[in-house]
Amino acid sequence: MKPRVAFFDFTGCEGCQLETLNFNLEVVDLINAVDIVEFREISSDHSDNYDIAFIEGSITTDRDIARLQDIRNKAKVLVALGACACTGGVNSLKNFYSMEENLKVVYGESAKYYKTIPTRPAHAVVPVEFFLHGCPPNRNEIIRLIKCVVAGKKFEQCQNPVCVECKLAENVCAFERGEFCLGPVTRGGCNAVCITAGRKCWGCRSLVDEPNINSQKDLLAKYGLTVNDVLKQFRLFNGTLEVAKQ
Amino acid sequence: MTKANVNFTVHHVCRVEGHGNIVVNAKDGKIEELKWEIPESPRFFESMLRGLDYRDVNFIAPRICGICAVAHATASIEAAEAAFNVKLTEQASLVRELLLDAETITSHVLHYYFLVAPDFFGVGSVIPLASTHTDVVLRALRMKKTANDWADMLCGRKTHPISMVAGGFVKWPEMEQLKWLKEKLEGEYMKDLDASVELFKTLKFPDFTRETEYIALFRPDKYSFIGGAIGSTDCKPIPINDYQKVANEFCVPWSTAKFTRHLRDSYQVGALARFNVNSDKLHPKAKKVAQTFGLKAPCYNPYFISVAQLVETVHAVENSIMILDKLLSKGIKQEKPEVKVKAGRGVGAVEAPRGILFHDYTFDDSGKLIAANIVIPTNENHNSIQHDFEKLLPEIIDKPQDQIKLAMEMLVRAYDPCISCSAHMLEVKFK
Amino acid sequence: MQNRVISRQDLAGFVDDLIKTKSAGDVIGIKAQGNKFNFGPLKSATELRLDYDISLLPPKKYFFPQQETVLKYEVEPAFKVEPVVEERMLCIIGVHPFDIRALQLFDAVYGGNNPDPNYFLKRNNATIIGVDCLNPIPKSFAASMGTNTVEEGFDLMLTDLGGDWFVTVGSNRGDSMMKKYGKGREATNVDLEKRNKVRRDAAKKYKTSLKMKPDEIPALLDANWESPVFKERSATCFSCGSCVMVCPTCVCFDVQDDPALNLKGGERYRRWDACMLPGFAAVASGENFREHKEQRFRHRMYRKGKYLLERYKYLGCVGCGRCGTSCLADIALPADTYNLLKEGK
Amino acid sequence: MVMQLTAKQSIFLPRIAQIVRVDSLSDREKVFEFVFDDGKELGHKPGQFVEVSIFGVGEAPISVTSSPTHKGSFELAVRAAGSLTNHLHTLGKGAKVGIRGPFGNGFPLDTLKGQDLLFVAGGIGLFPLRSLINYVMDTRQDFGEVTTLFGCRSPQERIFLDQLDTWNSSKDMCFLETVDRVPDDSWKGNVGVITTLFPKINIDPKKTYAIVVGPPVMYRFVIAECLKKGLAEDHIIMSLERRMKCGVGKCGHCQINGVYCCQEGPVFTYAQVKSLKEAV
Ligand SMILES: Cc1cc2nc3c(=O)[nH]c(=O)nc-3n(C[C@H](O)[C@H](O)[C@H](O)COP(=O)(O)OP(=O)(O)OC[C@H]3O[C@@H](n4cnc5c(N)ncnc54)[C@H](O)[C@@H]3O)c2cc1C
Ligand code: SF4
Ligand code: SF4
Ligand code: SF4
Repeated sequence: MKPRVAFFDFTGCEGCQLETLNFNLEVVDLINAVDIVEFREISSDHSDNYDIAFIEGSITTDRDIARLQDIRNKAKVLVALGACACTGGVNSLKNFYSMEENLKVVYGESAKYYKTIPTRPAHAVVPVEFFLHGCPPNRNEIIRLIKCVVAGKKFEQCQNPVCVECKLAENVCAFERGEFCLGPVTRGGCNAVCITAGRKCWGCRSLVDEPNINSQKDLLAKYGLTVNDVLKQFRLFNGTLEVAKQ
Repeated sequence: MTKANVNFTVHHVCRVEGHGNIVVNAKDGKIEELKWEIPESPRFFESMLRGLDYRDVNFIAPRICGICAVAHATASIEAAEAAFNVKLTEQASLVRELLLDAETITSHVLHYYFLVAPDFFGVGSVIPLASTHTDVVLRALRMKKTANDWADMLCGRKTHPISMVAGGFVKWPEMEQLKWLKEKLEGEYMKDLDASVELFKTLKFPDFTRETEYIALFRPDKYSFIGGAIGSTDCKPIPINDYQKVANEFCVPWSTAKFTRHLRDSYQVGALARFNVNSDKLHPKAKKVAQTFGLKAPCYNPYFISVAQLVETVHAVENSIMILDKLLSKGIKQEKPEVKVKAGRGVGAVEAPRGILFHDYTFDDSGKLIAANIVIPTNENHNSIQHDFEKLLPEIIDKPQDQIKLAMEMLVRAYDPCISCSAHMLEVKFK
Repeated sequence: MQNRVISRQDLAGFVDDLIKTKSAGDVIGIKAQGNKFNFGPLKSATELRLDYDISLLPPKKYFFPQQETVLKYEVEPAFKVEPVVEERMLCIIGVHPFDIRALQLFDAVYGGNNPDPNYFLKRNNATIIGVDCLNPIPKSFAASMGTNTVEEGFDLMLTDLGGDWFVTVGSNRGDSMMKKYGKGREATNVDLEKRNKVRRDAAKKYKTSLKMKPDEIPALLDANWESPVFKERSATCFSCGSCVMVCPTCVCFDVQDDPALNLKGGERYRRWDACMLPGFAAVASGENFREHKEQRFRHRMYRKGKYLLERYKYLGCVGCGRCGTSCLADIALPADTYNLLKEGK
Repeated sequence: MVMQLTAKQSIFLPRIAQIVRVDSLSDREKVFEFVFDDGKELGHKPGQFVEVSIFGVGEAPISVTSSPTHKGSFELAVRAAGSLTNHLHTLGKGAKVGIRGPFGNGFPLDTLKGQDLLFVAGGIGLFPLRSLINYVMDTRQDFGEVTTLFGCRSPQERIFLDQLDTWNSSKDMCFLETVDRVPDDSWKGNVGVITTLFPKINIDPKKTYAIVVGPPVMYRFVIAECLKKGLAEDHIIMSLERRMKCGVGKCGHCQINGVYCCQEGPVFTYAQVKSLKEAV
């Protein structure tokens, strides 16, 4: 039987779901390989009966929590799709201000109408089987996960830091261009797309299993970043991780 | 005939900074409550961006929306450039425009093929069409793929662009790539567009009109997607820096997205608004396609937004071929973006696929952001949707519930408030 | 075989000729990439930057690509497996002597009892046109390794004599290429002496050196398994793999399957992998035979300085300096570690 | 260096074999019998391994558990440990897989001929060892005394039960067994780690070769016992496990110091292993 797949969005930009659609012509193969029973972005069909649930976006309201728990109960496998779901992503930038302040900055006098809670990744609320990191996640990695699920094979996320793929792509290291980069501690799997496109790694794929954070801090300090600037870099996508706090 | 009691609960219809609901309550055919709600979790970008370096701001801001990330990136970068007084080279402006055209096209194609078309085929999504109308689906995917590859080629990645920065681009396309694109657009793409026009010509759009104000970027010389002034069907062009006079944002308790109004109760932005403001400056083939559909400015039928999108797709392809010709004849120079930061404020205005978009930033002298205000097109349309509903519902309240449902759904979808906004979960309860 | 001296224009003509006629296959050359250099397809001799310091990746990528499909398979409708072996004729222009030495090590590793067609069907058809390195990078220590010049492993070797180019002919293939082109003149002993002087002067430009004879390294390592140097130096290691990804003598790879979405078929590919990456020696039972970064760091130092030498008669390091340049922790250069061990620190 | 090669000699190209029988050994272990589509023999030596391919999943090194004296087919015993091995467990009779090999040096049959043998198997260490034990039993006249020690963690983890029974009742072999611990009283045999069997056996250290296969932790203790019994270092033979991808000494994963486990190994004498710092 084809696995039944559902996509759910929480607080995020829906870029992850879009990347899923961006398989382009392979979408047809995808549709044949799995039963997509819920994908609100493109479909009005919906169902409570699914094997694999992809969670996009972070958890930022009490209602989100209840909804995610409900999905968890129904799904056999839960996949966190994208940085927002995996680490809180850019949404966790707001955690460095009080919720009152956030509300006031955006809504001014009308702030009283609304409520918000600090951003959390999906796994802070319910257990998650697989993580597809990235903002947005890598198309090929999304396909690879789906293939693994269909083939009944264990999905292994990339264990290497971005530097490996950066070297394979024959890039000039950002540091050698006078920029700094989070590549040495960031989980690869993106083909070092940002550096290949001429920039640096921003850390959107979270950290590798054993990041050498001290070494990274020293490195950034050597390139002129203050302690505060270093923290801010980690906060861009990894605000819920220890490394961004302190 | 007994008058219907209608109680709609429309969950998660649309998403801007989240999802949207419609609340309808009617007794004896009399509407007691009709509200367009945006209950979803706000994202707080204006708050979160504070304190960040402008380069990080420009990189993070596109995360407001994964579907029109290029438009957000462009508006964000334009705002920084305005604040720092950066002048773009011709090459940079051209490539930027070419990139925005790619996004307009992917977004439009996705909208009319994936979201609008299934309604006309009487199915819930494009998924069943893959087996019943394979050629249509493959065409849609092909059109999307080319536009995606095209955007990837210019900025590294369409969803959350990488190589576009204040002052230009850190990586320029190769001449071979530009040639590839030109060939694609002139050949396959034009053919696919013709086939699309043929397909959509056969579809019948609901007959509903509501006259309102239409707002879009305006330049005397071209159908503008970047910069110029704020054009309106009701008044003279307004300078971009005065955007707040137009987008009078106000909050309503039932929505976490802000609402806007200008001269009337509401105004509309997006493809139809652009068409109503700028149709005389469309490229020739796009003009012809508009005629084929009988689309004439001003058009007051919001269901025709989809048709305006198709017309704009043709226009964008024509426009891109012109840009490519220019770039190819001049050759690509390896320009390095140059920016000197200074304290100041700047506003960037861009036509996102769904309408006019403003990023307004204030920076300190080290280039760190002090304050931000971002006006998102879907927010601008919320109020218009609300008013459309107020006119539409009485007109159709006596119809069978299925038809009411479909009409409401299709109206929401027509606005294309965001791709997910086409969400199709209307629950109609008759009391 | 007769060495020759040719003018700048003649060299350009020779290269353009190769590009036009494809007589030696696709022409690859050293070109600028940003403010660095790298090997890539050559469109014209004007792109060639024979004055370069080092290439981002070594030329091994043409025989052992970063990722290479090795099998195609089908499980439906019929069960079928086929090897995928790309055969390609290439002419690579601008290979430095130490990179040539590294290719010789590659030949030994990929040959032996189980020669690898994926490697040799590309390698055997390749013409190597070397160039003496006159602008070594600060981290290169090739001179002290004796790899700044080579006597074999190339078809032609170019040396910039200032105005003209000295062409050392290293093979019959090279000889006939030169003869066929027919420009320039036969080299005299005076020319040869000039070439040797250029080489001697270049050798003096190396800023880093190994403070011992290369053949002393194995014994030095044998005596230092327990040395604290490995732990101390690896403390700042990111396990980022940069050092091993850029190395011309790193030969290791991983193999993975990539099934099609319909699962009816797919391909198997190999991809560069290396011992500095944490999972390299981990097995399914949970055991990781080099779990700690100091173990991996030490293994790499031994591999470069001892293991490969004992196995293949070539040192596993040619002193190109790429690893030391790309290592953000600045710990990867083997010479630095060997020197420290030698000093007894 | 010019070597005339063709694509057909690809080091990655497997031969196709079909599963003709699957038997369950325990919750996590199964034994599979294969025949090659081309009808040829595997042609292995005890202690050698093959690379098993399941297309779409990958490859894994698995020791041949059957003896070369058994013709026409070969057996692999597999513990479900990861992707490939789990997938293999879902396959039944008729399924096809790819086989490369045999690889590795195998046990040194020439050295062992005429000698007394002490087999020590820990858990699934019996998989590779079984090939040699059966080989020895089939050519019994070529060898001296044979003693076999087998230990596993619990009675549930015992494998090849029929075979264990045969050996147990065989006059040609001294067979002793133990389990680390027992959850209930269904087990009447020895309890305790495998080294507790050593005091019970009687061997002539000069004529005896110990062949030891088990998990990495077992080696240290068993080797100590063997040495205590007076065995010379080159009379202790072991088979080591390493990560393997190519099986032909190229990919580098299986290196133990300078040695490639798939080439010089997986069978080593303790004398060799001692000089390898990362071996056990
Ligand atoms: C010489 C040798 C003989 C073996 N004999 C047997 C046997 O007879 N029966 C048995 O059940 N197991 C045996 N193993 C162990 C078996 O190879 C692993 O359990 C198996 O590779 C796990 O692969 P997987 O795909 O199921 O697991 P995963 O964890 O999904 O493995 C992924 C990849 O890592 C590599 N890998 C992981 N673990 C090992 C490992 N332990 N050894 C080598 N490579 C590994 C493989 O290349 C595999 O493709 C042997 C190992 C070696 C080295
Ligand atoms: S650019 Fe970043 S990812 Fe690439 S090698 Fe340098 S540090 Fe690593
Ligand atoms: S030695 Fe340097 S380059 Fe190599 S893995 Fe460690 S930090 Fe990276
Ligand atoms: S170890 Fe470093 S210096 Fe030696 S060959 Fe490799 S990259 Fe060059």
